Amino acid sequence: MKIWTLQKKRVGDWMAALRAAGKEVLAPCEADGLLRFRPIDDPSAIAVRPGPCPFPFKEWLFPPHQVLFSYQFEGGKVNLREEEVLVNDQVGLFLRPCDAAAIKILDTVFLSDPPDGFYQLRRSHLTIVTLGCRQAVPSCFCPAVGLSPTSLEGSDLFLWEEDDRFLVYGVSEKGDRLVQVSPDLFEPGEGPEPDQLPSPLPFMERKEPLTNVGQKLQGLFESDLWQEVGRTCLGCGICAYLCPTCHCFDIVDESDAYSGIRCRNWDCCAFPLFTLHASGHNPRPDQPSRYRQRVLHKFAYFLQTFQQNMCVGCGRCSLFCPVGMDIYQIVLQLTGRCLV
Amino acid sequence: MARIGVFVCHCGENIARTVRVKELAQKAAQIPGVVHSEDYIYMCSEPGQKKVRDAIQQKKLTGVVVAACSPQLHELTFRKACQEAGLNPYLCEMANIREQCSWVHTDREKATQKAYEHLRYIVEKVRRNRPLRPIPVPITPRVLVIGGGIAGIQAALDIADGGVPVTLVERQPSIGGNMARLSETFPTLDCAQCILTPKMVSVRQHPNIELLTYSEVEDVKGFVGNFQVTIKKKPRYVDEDLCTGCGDCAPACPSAVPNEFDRNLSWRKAIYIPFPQAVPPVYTLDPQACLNGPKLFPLACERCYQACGPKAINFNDRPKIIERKVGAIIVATGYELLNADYVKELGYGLYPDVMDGLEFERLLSASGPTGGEVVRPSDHKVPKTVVFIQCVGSRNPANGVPYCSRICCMYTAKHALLYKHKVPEGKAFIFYMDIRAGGKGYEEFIQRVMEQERITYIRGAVSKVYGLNGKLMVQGVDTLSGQRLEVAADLVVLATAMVGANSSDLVQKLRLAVDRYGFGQEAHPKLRPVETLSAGIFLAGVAQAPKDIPDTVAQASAAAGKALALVAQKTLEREPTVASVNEFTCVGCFECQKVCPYGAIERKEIRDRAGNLLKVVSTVNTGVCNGCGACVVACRNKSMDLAGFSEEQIFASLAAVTV
Amino acid sequence: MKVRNDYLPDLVRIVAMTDETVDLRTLRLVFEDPSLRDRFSFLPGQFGQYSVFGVGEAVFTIASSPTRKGYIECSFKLMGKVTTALRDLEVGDLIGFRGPYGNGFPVETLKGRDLLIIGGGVGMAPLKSLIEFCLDNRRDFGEVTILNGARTVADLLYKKEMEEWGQQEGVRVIQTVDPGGETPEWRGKVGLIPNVLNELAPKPDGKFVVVCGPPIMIKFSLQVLDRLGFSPDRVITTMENKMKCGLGKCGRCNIGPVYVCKDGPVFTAADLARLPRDY
Amino acid sequence: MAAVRTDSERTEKGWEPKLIAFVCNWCTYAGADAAGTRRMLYSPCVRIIRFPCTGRIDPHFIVRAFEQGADGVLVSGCHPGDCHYVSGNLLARRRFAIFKALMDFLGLEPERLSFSWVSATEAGKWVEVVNSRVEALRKLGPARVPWGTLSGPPPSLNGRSVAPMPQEPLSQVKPDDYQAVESQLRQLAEGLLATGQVKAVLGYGKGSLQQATPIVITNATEANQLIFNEHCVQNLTVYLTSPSFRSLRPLGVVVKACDSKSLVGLLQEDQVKREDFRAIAVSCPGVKVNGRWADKCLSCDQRIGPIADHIVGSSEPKSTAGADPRDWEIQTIEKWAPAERWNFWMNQFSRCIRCYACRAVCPLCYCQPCIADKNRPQWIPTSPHLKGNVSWNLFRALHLAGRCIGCDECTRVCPVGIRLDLINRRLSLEVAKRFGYEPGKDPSVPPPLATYRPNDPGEFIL
Repeated sequence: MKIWTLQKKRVGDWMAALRAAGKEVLAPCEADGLLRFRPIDDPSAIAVRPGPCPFPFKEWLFPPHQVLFSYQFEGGKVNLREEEVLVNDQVGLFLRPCDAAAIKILDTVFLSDPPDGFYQLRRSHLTIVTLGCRQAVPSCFCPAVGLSPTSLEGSDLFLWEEDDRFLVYGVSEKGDRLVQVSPDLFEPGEGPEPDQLPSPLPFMERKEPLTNVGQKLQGLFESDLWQEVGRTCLGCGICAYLCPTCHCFDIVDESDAYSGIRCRNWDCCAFPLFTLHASGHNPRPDQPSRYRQRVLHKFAYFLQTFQQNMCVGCGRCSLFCPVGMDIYQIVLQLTGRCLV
Repeated sequence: MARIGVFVCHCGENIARTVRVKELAQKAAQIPGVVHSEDYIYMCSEPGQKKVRDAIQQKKLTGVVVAACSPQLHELTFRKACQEAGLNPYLCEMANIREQCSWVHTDREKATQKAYEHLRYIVEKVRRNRPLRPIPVPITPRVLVIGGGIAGIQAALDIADGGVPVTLVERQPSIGGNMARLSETFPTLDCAQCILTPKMVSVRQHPNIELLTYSEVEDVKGFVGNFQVTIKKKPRYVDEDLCTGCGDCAPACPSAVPNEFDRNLSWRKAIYIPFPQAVPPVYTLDPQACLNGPKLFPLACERCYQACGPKAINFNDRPKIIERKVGAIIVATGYELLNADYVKELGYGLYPDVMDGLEFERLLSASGPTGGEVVRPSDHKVPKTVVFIQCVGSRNPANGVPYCSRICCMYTAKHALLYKHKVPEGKAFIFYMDIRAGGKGYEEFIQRVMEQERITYIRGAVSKVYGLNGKLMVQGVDTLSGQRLEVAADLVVLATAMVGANSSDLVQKLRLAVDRYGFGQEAHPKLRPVETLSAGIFLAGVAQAPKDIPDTVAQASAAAGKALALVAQKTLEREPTVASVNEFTCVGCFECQKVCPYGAIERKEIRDRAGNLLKVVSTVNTGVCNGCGACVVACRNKSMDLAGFSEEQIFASLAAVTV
Repeated sequence: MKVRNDYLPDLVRIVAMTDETVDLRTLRLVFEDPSLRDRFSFLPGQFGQYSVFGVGEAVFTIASSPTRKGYIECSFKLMGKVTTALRDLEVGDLIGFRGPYGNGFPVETLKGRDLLIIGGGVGMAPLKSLIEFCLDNRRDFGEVTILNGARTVADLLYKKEMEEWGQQEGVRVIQTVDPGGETPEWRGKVGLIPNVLNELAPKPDGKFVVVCGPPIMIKFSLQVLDRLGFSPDRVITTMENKMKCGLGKCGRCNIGPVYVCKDGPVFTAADLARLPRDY
Repeated sequence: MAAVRTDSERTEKGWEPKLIAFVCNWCTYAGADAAGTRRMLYSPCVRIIRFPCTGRIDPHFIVRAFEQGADGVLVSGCHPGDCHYVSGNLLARRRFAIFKALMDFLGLEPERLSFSWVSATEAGKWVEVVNSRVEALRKLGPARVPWGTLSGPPPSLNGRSVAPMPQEPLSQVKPDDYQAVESQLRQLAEGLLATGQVKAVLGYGKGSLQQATPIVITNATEANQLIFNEHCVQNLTVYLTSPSFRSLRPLGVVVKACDSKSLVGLLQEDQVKREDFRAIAVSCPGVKVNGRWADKCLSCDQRIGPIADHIVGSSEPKSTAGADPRDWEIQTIEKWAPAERWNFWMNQFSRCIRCYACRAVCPLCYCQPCIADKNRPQWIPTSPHLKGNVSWNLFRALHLAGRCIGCDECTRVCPVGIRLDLINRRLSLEVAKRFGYEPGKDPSVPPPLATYRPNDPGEFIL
């Protein structure tokens, strides 16, 4: 693995160089009190806080609203028009390791056969620059899902903050190419292996492993415990919409009498309509059964299909849940390891 | 996809002058779903209508749009044409391109564009029309009349004469109402009893009238054409069939109470007949007044029983519940006199010689407590000075009612005149605000009273009546001269305001809208003064608003006509453009019920197979719904919709006009 | 840039429609693109997404057999938004189709076997494809017994086809309606499918059973078959979950780790027994 | 949507305003016919859509018209007292007063949305109204099309620090104030459960990440898990309509003064039965959101709300209530020009991701399905694009007008920080001003938009 150093004050120069090379830089920035990844020019607008950016990066690969195609009616005819997607080369800057790992999970879904063209295109234009965590926040539980504040999963470049500079680890060729955009900003450097970096890992409290709970959870499918843990779920979509790996979507038409679009919008398994059949039958008739689906999908089903959990331990769902449902604690509770 | 036919009318030159009709028809043909489009000089003519019929049949149209004049003019015409060709008439609508386009614009370009967009909107609407069928409501050919005053009597007789059975319910032991109390009637001074009694007798004898006196409406269910009415007949303790009305019982009775028919100016026995001409002419035992106590047990006194030849008295009588199905209801519940504080300020209730108009009527009446002799209640002396005060409570929003009671000017003049005739040397003063004499012969009557009878009319208000040395001092102001004045009177007669006698109980049972003064709200103040907001329920007489006898009788006949017209049909066909509820999505907040002016929304329980209550939802009684759509807007999750103006239709229409 | 777009439907034209029952209609569809008419292939039991433009998509199995080229058929019941819109269409109108999706019936495994085909209501649609496939490849299959039921006589599907099938050699058609659903002229059986099945008591003898219909009917039929000694490996059924993408992405139709759209809709009773009851 | 004209198309030479007129069948439609019969000329820029009654005209149709590119909308019906259906126009007057107030607050130019009473004989008035509206639109130019775009940078409300902030009267609140309540609450819950007066108690417990989380206690011995402190912010009454809580009736529910008001709404709208729950009213000194006293607490002077079966702690009203800082923010927004307001709100709404958490936490958003889930027709576009977002947020606000009791849960949970509280509060103020109605007080009084008074103010009607 190649290692460079980059002076913090030169980040702006690097961004300028990236832009000059036709790349769009997306970094967390704050507007009206809302922190999310936005295309930026000005490095001073970057707002990096401890823990993950509240709004995950996934909106840039899997937008909340994607037009699939449009159509016009003419007399008795229908004209379909394929949607053109314009995508620049993009650099995702200052993702957290959990965010980068989440993109790998999205890849398994959207790039597996048949690959999703819209995702594929955007993904192929994206390079991920991750910033390792020097500090964890109370909601973090990446160690519990087999990741860490210095995990390289999904990253192309991995940055580590050290005084006035970054240690830059080249994880992939794609990442290396970003360095090559302005090689003079990067000095060859030395550093420990990423897992040896002084991360907050030893001090993190939430690391009881959730990686091998699938069997046990599935065994609980018929259990009354779900009523207990899922009863207070309100069925809002915050957890899914802020989750970096949730990827359920809906397909709808929007039209008037003469033309329309078919589009793909984010959806959420907590919504009552999600599985409601036109006949009125709903396999998941109440909130606890929907919450069960969420937990099992993340920690059991996905594991069975793709040999990994669909959770990166970012803690967003727990932190932003209106009623404080904490998936980490709930899985522990369900698997009998926690009495809280 | 739908198969819509579009027919563009030139209306001679009326439309074609401004709108390029040929172009319009050509453009219409391009609208998705339109399979036929043509223009013609007069669409509403027989050849024009034939074009519509032929196209429906040849092209199997599923909808028709006629772009022509206002739907108010010809929608029925074209709907009929569609029906003749086998297309449901509600699949036809008109685009108004004459009144609202060619006649109001001059720019051919813009008018044509506007006509096109309008046409397109109607096409989109019609594409989403559903075939509708008029809602048949079977009608029970019987009418319930509530109230046996002159209004109820007149209505019942008219309906019965029309061959329709009537059930007439009267709360009191006898019909006759307030009119039976009157002495003589203005402006002609006929004796009230003389003109009323024959009608009362006719009611009793009419084969089509079922008379239920001493009875009250307990419950009303159902809707227009199909009301189920429960009537409670109170126990009279006298068998109506056995009683001959001979009157032997009353003298035997030892217990006497004030006679309410005479406004408590005389006494009656516990077993009594309200007045000699009562219908039915049978006696009633008032358990409240009977020595045996309200339960008539144990029997301490049987003197009436002993005195009764035909043994008509039955101490064990019980209330009877009578159920009737009726198609229409006439509410003729009449009025009461206001008993407001303002009336008390004028000494009413404090001085026996301050009386209201109805009490004075009894004094004047030949069949009254004094045999028609005018004497003061306090000392039975003939009053030498009588003060009449008009507008007591009426036209007084602060202390009484804001409206004019309409008859007081007239009856006060009549009172003064009758008094003067009986006591020619007496002095009569009338305090009035204005004189309102808007009836046939009324103004002449007032003028006659004023000019010929030497009665003193004082324009002004009375502030106080108080007793002084056996006289009633009436303090007032003459507003014409601005002078304060005081009259020492022997008797004061108050023309007290009238309020509706619709008890809140009955109003609720009937789902009747009444104002705060007890008067029923008519469906339209000008055009539908007899109908109420509840279809099939009509108002007659003072139950609707204060009025005199001729107006009351006229309205009663009008209500009878309406009721007859209704029940004359075997079934009623109601417009099918009514609201409906999606019971699956209705959450039962009943906002719709709160906004429905017709009470058309009912609650319905949804249960599972085991009978467990799942939820309570709204349901629309299509027999009552008028299709205004207020409920649809009130419904937050749109579990309601309105046939003919559905959400889908309106959204599609909007898309078509705004593109 | 244009991207791979699996959501873009092909246009198909309605060339015929048959009203099977009051609320059930069969459409015969032909691809607008002539090359697709020949190229398009599928397996019985596979399904497609049918688009009414401006309204949305709905999933129905292809009700015709792949052996009958040039057209596809679907049968749909009036249910929701899309089926209501489909219902308003006429012969000659264009709709969208994308597919085929799903695994289809394991026709290779079924070859050489006797088949017991049990269908209730609109569940006959995928079975029609299979039956026509068997009849068109008659020599590949053994005896075919068809047990078809509906609530009432009026609710029976494919009346004409049933009659034709029943006249073929080696094919037996048994029809039943729910008690109370019979008419005076009705010559078939009266009773719920599981009960009729119980009464018929077919012997397993290496037979394969294909069951399709409403969930409750499937549930009880599987119980009867189990009692009659049919191995769950040889009892085949299809699931109908709510689907949107048809590609195993949108996360809607999964039952445990299985995506009905991709891994199904055809499952054996043995497969189902391993899945959580989330359908 | 392809059907919407683009800005460039619309501003081309020859642009003509488009006024959509929603009229009632009996008065204004007939009035417009009368204008035709008399050959009175007026602007051809109007498109008349006929309704049975103004009471049938849903504000949503107006929104839809704007969404589709109308420059202005006119609603016209019978004069008060003339309604063919008795009271349709009187109900409509209330609805439109609130809708108009909302649109003004959001920054729609007032001239774009007009109301008038035109009777069947007032052909002249009809002509005058249409012409004057069209002229006004011509002056304004094309509407911001498509509906829901920003025409410039949004102004910021980040002026809170310079606002005349009220003294935080809650500074005197001590931890003891909660502790006493907490221990009494535990005792009470224990008793209620032990005696079987309730099947379960829904209250606050300690959360693992957040300091308080809703918990359900079904056993008297667990009562000590209940807590009450300044972090107990959630409005638990939202669960009363949840099917998952049906089996727990009668349910003891812990309510603060503000939460208790939503019980009134639920009773008023038949969503709960009085016998299904016992309100355990905790004397609330105030609660905090993100470490600051919640805005609603600053002006709250009650410790106990209108519905309280059991009172825990003091029920004395607070003596220290101050002003609501949002009133200042509302005033600030109202001082902005319409375009600025519009940009502010469009910026806010553009962030909405349609997670519907606002709906999920709202005790009065109990509809199942919600109007946003209804697809025949699609009332509210489900896509999280600006147009759909505007529709959604606007309609949630309208559906809460006269009903919102100001628990502010929607605003607290919104993951993108949309200031729904300002909209809700603005409409509450309007309802109070116009109809003298305050939600959450008396279950027997009908909600203000389900009723009317013959003399309601109609100053906004031409």
